[in-house]
This record gives sequence, structure tokens and C-alpha cells, in this order.
Amino acid sequence: MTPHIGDSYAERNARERARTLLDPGTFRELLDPFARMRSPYLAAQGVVSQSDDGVVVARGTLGGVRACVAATDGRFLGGAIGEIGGAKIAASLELARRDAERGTPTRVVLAFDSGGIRLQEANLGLLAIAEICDAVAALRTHQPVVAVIAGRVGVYGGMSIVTALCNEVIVTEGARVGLNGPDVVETEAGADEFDASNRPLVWKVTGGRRRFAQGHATALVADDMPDIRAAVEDAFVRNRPFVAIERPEFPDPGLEREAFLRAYGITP
Amino acid sequence: MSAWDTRRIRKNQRLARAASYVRSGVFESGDAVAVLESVLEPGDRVCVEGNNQKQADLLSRALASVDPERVHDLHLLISVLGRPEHIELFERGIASQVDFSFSGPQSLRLAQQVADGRVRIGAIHTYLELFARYFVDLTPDIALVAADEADASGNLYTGANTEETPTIVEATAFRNGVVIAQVNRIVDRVTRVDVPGDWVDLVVVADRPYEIEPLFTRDPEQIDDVQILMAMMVVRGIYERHRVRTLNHGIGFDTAAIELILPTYGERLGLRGEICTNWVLNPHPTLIPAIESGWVQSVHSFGGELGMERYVAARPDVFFTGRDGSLRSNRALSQNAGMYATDLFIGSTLQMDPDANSSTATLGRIAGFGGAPNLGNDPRGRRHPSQAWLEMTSSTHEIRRGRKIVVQLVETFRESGVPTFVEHLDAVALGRMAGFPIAPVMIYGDDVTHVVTEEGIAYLYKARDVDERRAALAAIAGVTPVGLLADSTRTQELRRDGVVAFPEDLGVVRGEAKRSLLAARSIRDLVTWSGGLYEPPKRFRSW
Amino acid sequence: MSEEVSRGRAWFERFAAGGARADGLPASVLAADAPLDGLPVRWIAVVPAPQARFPRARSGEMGIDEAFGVAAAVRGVPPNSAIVALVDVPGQAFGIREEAIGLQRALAASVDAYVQARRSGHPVAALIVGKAISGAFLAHGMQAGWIGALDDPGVDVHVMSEPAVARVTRMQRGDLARIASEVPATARDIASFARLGAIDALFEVADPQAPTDEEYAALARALGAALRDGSGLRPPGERLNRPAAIQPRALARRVRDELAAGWDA
Amino acid sequence: MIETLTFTYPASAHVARRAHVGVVASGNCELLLEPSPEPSASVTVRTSVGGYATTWEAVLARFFARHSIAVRLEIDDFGATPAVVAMRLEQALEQAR
Repeated sequence: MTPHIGDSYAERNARERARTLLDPGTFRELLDPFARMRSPYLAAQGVVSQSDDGVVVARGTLGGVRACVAATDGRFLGGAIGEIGGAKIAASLELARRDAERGTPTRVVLAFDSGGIRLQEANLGLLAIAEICDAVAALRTHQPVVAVIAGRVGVYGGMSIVTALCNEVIVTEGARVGLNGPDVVETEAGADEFDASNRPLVWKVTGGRRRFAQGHATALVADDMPDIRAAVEDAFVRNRPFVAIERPEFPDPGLEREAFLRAYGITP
Repeated sequence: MSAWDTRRIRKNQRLARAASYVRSGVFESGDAVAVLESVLEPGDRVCVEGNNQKQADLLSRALASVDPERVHDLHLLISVLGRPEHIELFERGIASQVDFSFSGPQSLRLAQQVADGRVRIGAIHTYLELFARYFVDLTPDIALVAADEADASGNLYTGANTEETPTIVEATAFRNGVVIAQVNRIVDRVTRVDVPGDWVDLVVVADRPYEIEPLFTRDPEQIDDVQILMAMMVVRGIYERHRVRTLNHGIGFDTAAIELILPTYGERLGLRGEICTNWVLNPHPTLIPAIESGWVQSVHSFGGELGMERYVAARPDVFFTGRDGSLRSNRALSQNAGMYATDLFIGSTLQMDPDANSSTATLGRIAGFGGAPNLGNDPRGRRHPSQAWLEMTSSTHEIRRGRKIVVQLVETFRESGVPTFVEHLDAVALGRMAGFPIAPVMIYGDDVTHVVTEEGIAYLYKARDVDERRAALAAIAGVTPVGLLADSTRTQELRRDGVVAFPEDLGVVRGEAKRSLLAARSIRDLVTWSGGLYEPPKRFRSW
Repeated sequence: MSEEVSRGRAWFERFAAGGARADGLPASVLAADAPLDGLPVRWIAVVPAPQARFPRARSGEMGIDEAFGVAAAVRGVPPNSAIVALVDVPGQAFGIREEAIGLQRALAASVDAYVQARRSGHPVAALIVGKAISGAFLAHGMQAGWIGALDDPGVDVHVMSEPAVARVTRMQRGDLARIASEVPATARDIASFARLGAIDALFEVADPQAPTDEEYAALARALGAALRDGSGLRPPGERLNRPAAIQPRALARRVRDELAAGWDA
Repeated sequence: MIETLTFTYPASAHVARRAHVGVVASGNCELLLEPSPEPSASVTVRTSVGGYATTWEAVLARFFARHSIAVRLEIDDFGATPAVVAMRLEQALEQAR
């Protein structure tokens, strides 16, 4: 018997994710690969650049409404954000805000799969993230900003902060959302703190299911394109206002590590 | 008058020396070093159960900790030199000679020990060959094995990983050697008797469950388009063409790709029930979709695979299982089955020379072979015919024999700059440096019937002479040094004669070689296919 | 010069001397209301707190308590008051407790608080007096409309701590220095950061812990002006249009121009 | 460091449209292929794995011997094997036709 194997979002590259999130036949990429907006900073560091700098911005419609998807390519440098890719995302948000102010709203979906800021462009990435954070918050006053976190990288670093600023965050079970990647925590604090090779623990702590249970994600869906598309449409129809982020309840951080995790419902 | 029972007398002396540590046949794990020091004598042949899956690691750790003043110059017999303490045996002077099959993870350190003169390699064997010698000229004095459970009578239960335990124990026990088993627990009644208790002398409960590696799990996420293209060529150009029903697969991503396109590509070609019905291989998770789609009639396994226990137990029509429901594996019998009863072996290699000799040996490493040479040869003792076997010969003589299909599946380059096809195997230089009388060749070229690369298939069995064989191989060797020698006119002739086929000659459309052709594209998909029965090990989980 | 007291605390005590301390904050977050040349200002700094509840956030890192603390301090800004972030943050906290709770949410809370304050009319300035690393800087300082910094070798702006960069890239200091000279965005010194058009003013101080009266006066004057002239209200995206940013951010500007041009086909 | 290689092959056939395939990820490469008005195929390769100019030359020469297409081709490579490069070339051609 053949089971239902989802039409996987994670399996697609950034361009195909954007294409399938938009209404069929409406995908139109801006600054596409032939624009050759490559990072000029990578060659000096022995890294080959990519013609779209790892970010795809596409216009089209979503549920028949003007829309824009900004998708990062987790395969190129882990989807990390540099100057050009960062500017693509920031500009999309700024243009959508202009549209909203003009009364011709453009829906924005942030399809992130990103390790955070690109180390090779360090402070330019930092500046870009600050701009993106502000642009999300500004656009949010007009309309929901929707993030889809369903790729193989997840979102970390600055990009996880941006995600937390969105009205709606759609995740799959395979998604990961965290500030510091487990490998980074392990490097900084040791494997006793966070054993990054313990994959079930990584997902118990940062996985989509956990983030949904914590209320950090607003929808948990199967890795199946129809489900993800439906969740995105829902998010716009629902049009929920942003809920200011408050300090959550959590166990006493003074508890020994394992006791803390157990008290928080995580079996290490 | 000469004595005829010296081995038995010595065995009794050995056990008597250890008696103070033993109660009802059982000793404590903390006494393992002392027991080994009591039982062992310098120069003993010691067989340590250690293969690429299950490891008697409590006992091997204890062996590496014995006093070299008391125990030295052991002759180590072991399938796979896989653990660091195996090498410590040489470093500490406990063992000075070794006969083995494979040394994957320790191949670099082993080469160093040989160079330093601390150990002498008797020979590098295939599994079956090594097991065979246990019954002829390398019978162990002591065997150190691993099992899941023991009962008060010493009966052993080995769960899904019976592997080579019965073989080692049989060779040792019936020639008055001492058999020591580490078990994960002692129970009133073993789940199933895999080794009878009167073959076992001493039992110890290990400080932690025996070490085991999920070696046959391939994450479909890592299969790329090139491997899928090659898989399509194999299905059309070999399995379909020769109607291959009985077969063995290696553990590479490329063979995993074949397993995963059977329910899609194979199904579309109408080949279900026509090919790939009876298998000799471990419970590969990537075979689940083919099994669930009704492709597979039977699977016999060398060993188990972590995470596949519940799935296997739920598919007793397909797998060999005990009354308890769990898999019964047996490396020696499965190797034998793979050698004599399958029509096809397909595997991969690191290097291949212009005559299709292949080796996984690289300079500075003594890696060995494992089971591939048993499966990847033409067993000339075979007498039962099959369509596939007979198609390998063009003879019409009244006396004729068929031939095993031996396929090597390789990309022309391993990494961007490292060619698979080379003028001379590293194994030749390695063998010379290590003083071996023969170069460690994994599969001899004259056993190879087909070579598949991303460029096409060389039907070597069809070649009329050595020159044509070389030309056929060069034709599919891409831009490697061997491939650049190919003459395009000659290649056209070989294609016309069917000695070489490119994808288009086989009706394989390159553009179809996409991951969407895989019946499962992630470990998660495999779990879904299994109806939740497959429980992948931690390291393969993304949820 | 003493490094016993963190730079953040030293400058906080100088600027906010005698100011009313905001309460309900963890020991690692300092906030006080003290006027600057007659202008009401809420001063905020993050400082090391050896007794902090979270074991991985005791050396000045931005952890859960710090980030939510900063968010609370910003949200509690009195009407008509400006905000100044005194920045000396060595980075975010690296710990499993933080990841389990969701440190990204905590940092987002303080980012959001700063954005809301600025967008609702509170001028926001930041003064980098020490380290300004990664997520910690994003959450405390980068949303300011005006950013000043001490021109001092101890000022360090980057996305990763220096030892972490060495570990991750496996590069020697010499190689990192060569790359920093070719790609200023990867450099850590404040002059390089300023070269990206990211800094509005640099201040020379002989002792980065204790400015002279003259140095302090110059700094206070510039800060006061920025908070009064609207600079503190500019969103980060507008930084691109400042003269100092035209050349170094030319690519980001071009991306915006081209996206705008193609936005409506 | 990055090595840049350029190659030119005589070519006559035209392709209908431009094509973009692949990604700059480990063991992979990105290709940008555009129709060219010149009677040649001109190729630029930028690779992070230096020292294999002859291998690139051989892979590209074989491809353009089979498909004499007048194009401008850019390849950005992160250690793709010749097999992967050949497959990307075929995919690009398929898109461009």
C-alpha cells in the first residue's frame, strides 16, 4: 500500500518554494539570477558567490491578492544573510509598506531558511537585520507579516529575531527555531550544556512542535505544499494583530540543567 | 603412548584458574580483566567478536587492559578491527599477529602498527574465508562473543544481531576452546535460543549494552540526481535486461537510490514481480517502500539494522524471523547465500584500473574487504541455472556454464579532483610496502561483468578480448585519465555492438533523473512508508 | 584605568548620576531617568551580574532576563522622554536553558520595544562604549536613530566574539586581519564600522572608563543635539541615505532601487 | 582562493532561451546559460577548488562537442564532481531549448 508522502516544501529550493507559495502562474522574480547581484565580499575569503546571493524575491498573487515572497536558500552558505540578500528582504518589506500606505496592499511571506548573519559579511549583515526588524514592525501596523519556517536549516541568529517579530509563524515538525544553533552553543559552552549531535534533543528544544506548543509559532502543519499554502492563506484571512512579546513562564533557571529541562517538559 | 586430549586438558586447566571469579558459570564485569588473565596463555589464538555492526566491546576493552607480562603474543582473529582498543592490543604488546577481514575506521592506525613492526598480518580475508579458516588452520583457543541475553544454562539470545556468533562459537567450542559471552542481561528464560548453552563456558553481564552501529542506514535526503541517473540505468540496462530476481546490494547511496526507485520507475516499467524478488542483504531502511509495494518476496540478512526491529518483526513473510518474532540473521550463511544463490551483486569501490580490478585500499591505510569479494565473484561451484546466470555466456557448446553478474557502480570521480578510474590501483603500492605477497584487490576485474558510471554501462562480459574490455571501460570512464584515452569512433562501434550503452541507448531520459523519482526522500518518509514501525536511530532523526 | 567596573556601568553612572532608578529590573539591567541638558532621558545599560539566575548570563551577556529587562525598561519610558542605550554587550547568552525558553523571542521583545518607542516619538540614541556583539547589539542599540561610539580600541563591533570567529573559521589572526583589511564589514574596530556609514559620531576619550569633563561635555552636547534634532527618530533603513553611507552601502541602495523599479511590472 | 578559468569553443546552433540551474553548495555548482550572438560558446568558471583546469577543459570540450550551441555560460563551482557538472550542463541545455 502506498502511503501519502507529502508534496514536500523542504525538498524544494528557495525559488520553487516561492513559486509554489504564490498562486499558480503568477510567480515573477525580481533581481533574478541574471541580474547577477553577487556578493563582492566572498571571493577575498575563498568563497564562491551565487548569482542571487541566496535570496529569491518574487511578486505574484496569493489567494488572488497582490503578494511578495522573500525566500532564502538554505543550501548556499546555510541561507545566511549578507548585504545583498538582506537588502532584498528589507526592500520588499519597505515596498509593501509603501503599498499599504497607498491603499494597494501587498501580502508579504517571509520563507526563511537561514543560519542568521553571514559571517563573511558580518557587520553589513548586522545592519541589514536591524533594517529588516524595523521594516517588519512597521509593516505589521498595516497588515500581518507571515513567516514560513519549514526548510532543512530552520532559522537562527538574527533571522530568528525577525521571525519572532512576525504576526504569524508557520512551522513544520522538521523546522528548527532558535537564537544560537546547538552546534554554536556546544562550541561556546561545551557538549555537557548542549550536545548538538543529539538530534532528538535538538528538536525537543528548538523543533517546530515545541515552538508551536510554546506559542512561538501560530501554526504547525505537515510538510505538504497544500497544507502550507492553506496555512498561509488562513494567516492573511485571520488578520490577527501582533501580540507584544511578554516574558513567558519557565522553571527556575537556577535548577541544575537536567532538572530545568525536565521541569520544562523536555527529557534530555 | 601419546595423549589425545591435550586440548581438553588445557581447557579444563584454563577454567580451573578462573574458577575463583566464577559462580554458576557467571562472573562480574569488574573481574573481566582478571578472568582473561587467568584463562589466557601467551601465544593463544583469540577470536574477538567484532564486525562492522555488533561488538563484544566489554571483552575487547578488558583484553586491552590485561597485563602484557602475563598475556602476550596473542594471535588475534577478528572480522573487523573497528574499535580503538583493538589496535591497543598491538600497541601494548598483548597481541602480535592478526588475521582479519576489514579495518575501516582503524585502517590508518593499523598501517602504522604494521610499519612499526608491532603486528604481523597473516592475511586479509573475506568474511567467509576467515570463518572457514576457523575450522581448518585458525581454530580459536578462546572466543569472546556478545549476545543480548543469557539464561542460567548459558543459552544465548542474540536478537536481530546473531551475525557471526554461532559460527565463532561452533569453531571454538567443538575443539575444546573456551567460549566467553558478554550479555546485556541474564534472564530466567531466553527469548529464543540462538546459541545452545552447552557451547558456552562463561558468561558476564556487560557494564553497558554491546556496541552496535547502524551501518546500513542511508538517509534519502543525501541522494543526488547523478545517483538517480545511475540507478535508472541499472534498472533498465541490467535488472530489466537480464531479469535479475535474486541479488545483493552494497551499502552505498547509489544502491539505496535503486531500492528507492523500484516502486516508482520500476513500477512504471511494469517490472514488479519480474525483478528484485529475492534478496540477500541487511534490513536496509531504504528497501521499505519496495517491500511495502509488494516487490520483495524474501530477504535474508547478515545482521540486523538498528531501528528496523519492529518493522522486520511485522513482516515475517519477507524476513527470516524466530518464534519470538525478531530477525534471525547469520553472517556466514548469508554470505554463503549471497555467493551461491544470487544472480547479481552490485557494489561500489574507491578505485578501478583499466582491467576493472577494484580496491578500496588507499595509500597509508590497510582497510581490507569485508564481504564484497564473497558476493562479488563468480562461484565456479554453482550448478543451478537461471536466465540471468545463463545470459552471461554466449557459449553454445554442449558443455557450458553460466556466470554471476557482478556489477561495479561508480561515479567517474569521487570528489571534484579525485578520479575513480586510475592506471594503477593504490593497492599495488600498498601491498608492496606492507610486504604482502599479493596486492589487496577487492574484486578482480575478470569477475566483473558490468561497470556502471554516470556516463553509461560497459557490458564487459560481452567483450571479445582484453583490448575490447579496456575500450569499453574507457568509453564510460568520463574525463578520468583512463576515460580520456577512449577513441570516439571505437566507442560508437561498441555502442552499436551493445558492449557499451549510454543512457539514451537504454531509453533512460536524463531529465527524469530527479529526486522526485525517489519513493521516499527523507528518513521521515521511510517511517511513513513503514506505518510507523521503523524507528530510526537518533542521529538520523530531524524531528 | 580599572576594568573592575564594566564600561556600561561606568558610563551609566556618569550619565544617570542622581537619576531615579527604574525598578523591577534584574541586577544586570540598569535604567534610570536623568535629564541631559534639560531634556528628559531614560538611560539603559546591561552590565555583568555574577549572581544572575541564568548560569550562562553572568558576564554581561544578553540573556532571557536581560533582554526582557531591557524591553521592560524601554516600554516603561516616561512620556516625552528620550532613550539612550549605553552599549557594552559581549554577545548573547549561549545556553540550553536560553534556547529552550526561546532567547530569540526575548531579544525580539527588546528590539520591538525600541522600534515601538522610536516610532511613537521617543528619540532613541545609542552610545557604544565597549563591546557591541551580534544579537545583543541588535537588541540593545541597533534600533537607535542615532548611534555614536567611543573611538577606542576596546570598542568591538561584530557578529561573533573574537575567539568564536577563530574557532569557526579555523583561521589564524593574520589571515583574519588580512580579510578584515579587504572586507571592512568583517573587521571588529569601530573605525571600520564607521566606514560602513553606520556611526553618526565618534568620540575620543583618553580613558574609556572615565572621560575628562571636557570629553564628557562634548559627548553630552552631541548626544543632546541628536535627541533634539530628530536624528533619534530615524529608522535604521534611512541610515542608507546619509552621506557617509552612500558609497559603502551602494549595493544595498542599488538593490532597493532595482526592486522598486521592478516591483509593479 | 577562487580560481577563474575561461574557455571558448566554436559553435553554431542556437538555443531558444536562457537557463539557470544548480546552486553554490558543497559538491554542487550554479550555471547561468544565455544565448550568444557570437558563433562560439564562451565559458567562465569560478571555482573554490583550484588546480583542475584540465578536468574542466575536458568536461566542457565533451559537452560542446556534443552540443555545438552558441552561448555564454557562467559556472560558479563549490567542488562539484565532473558527473555533477555534466548533469547540470544537460539540465541547463534542456531548459534553454
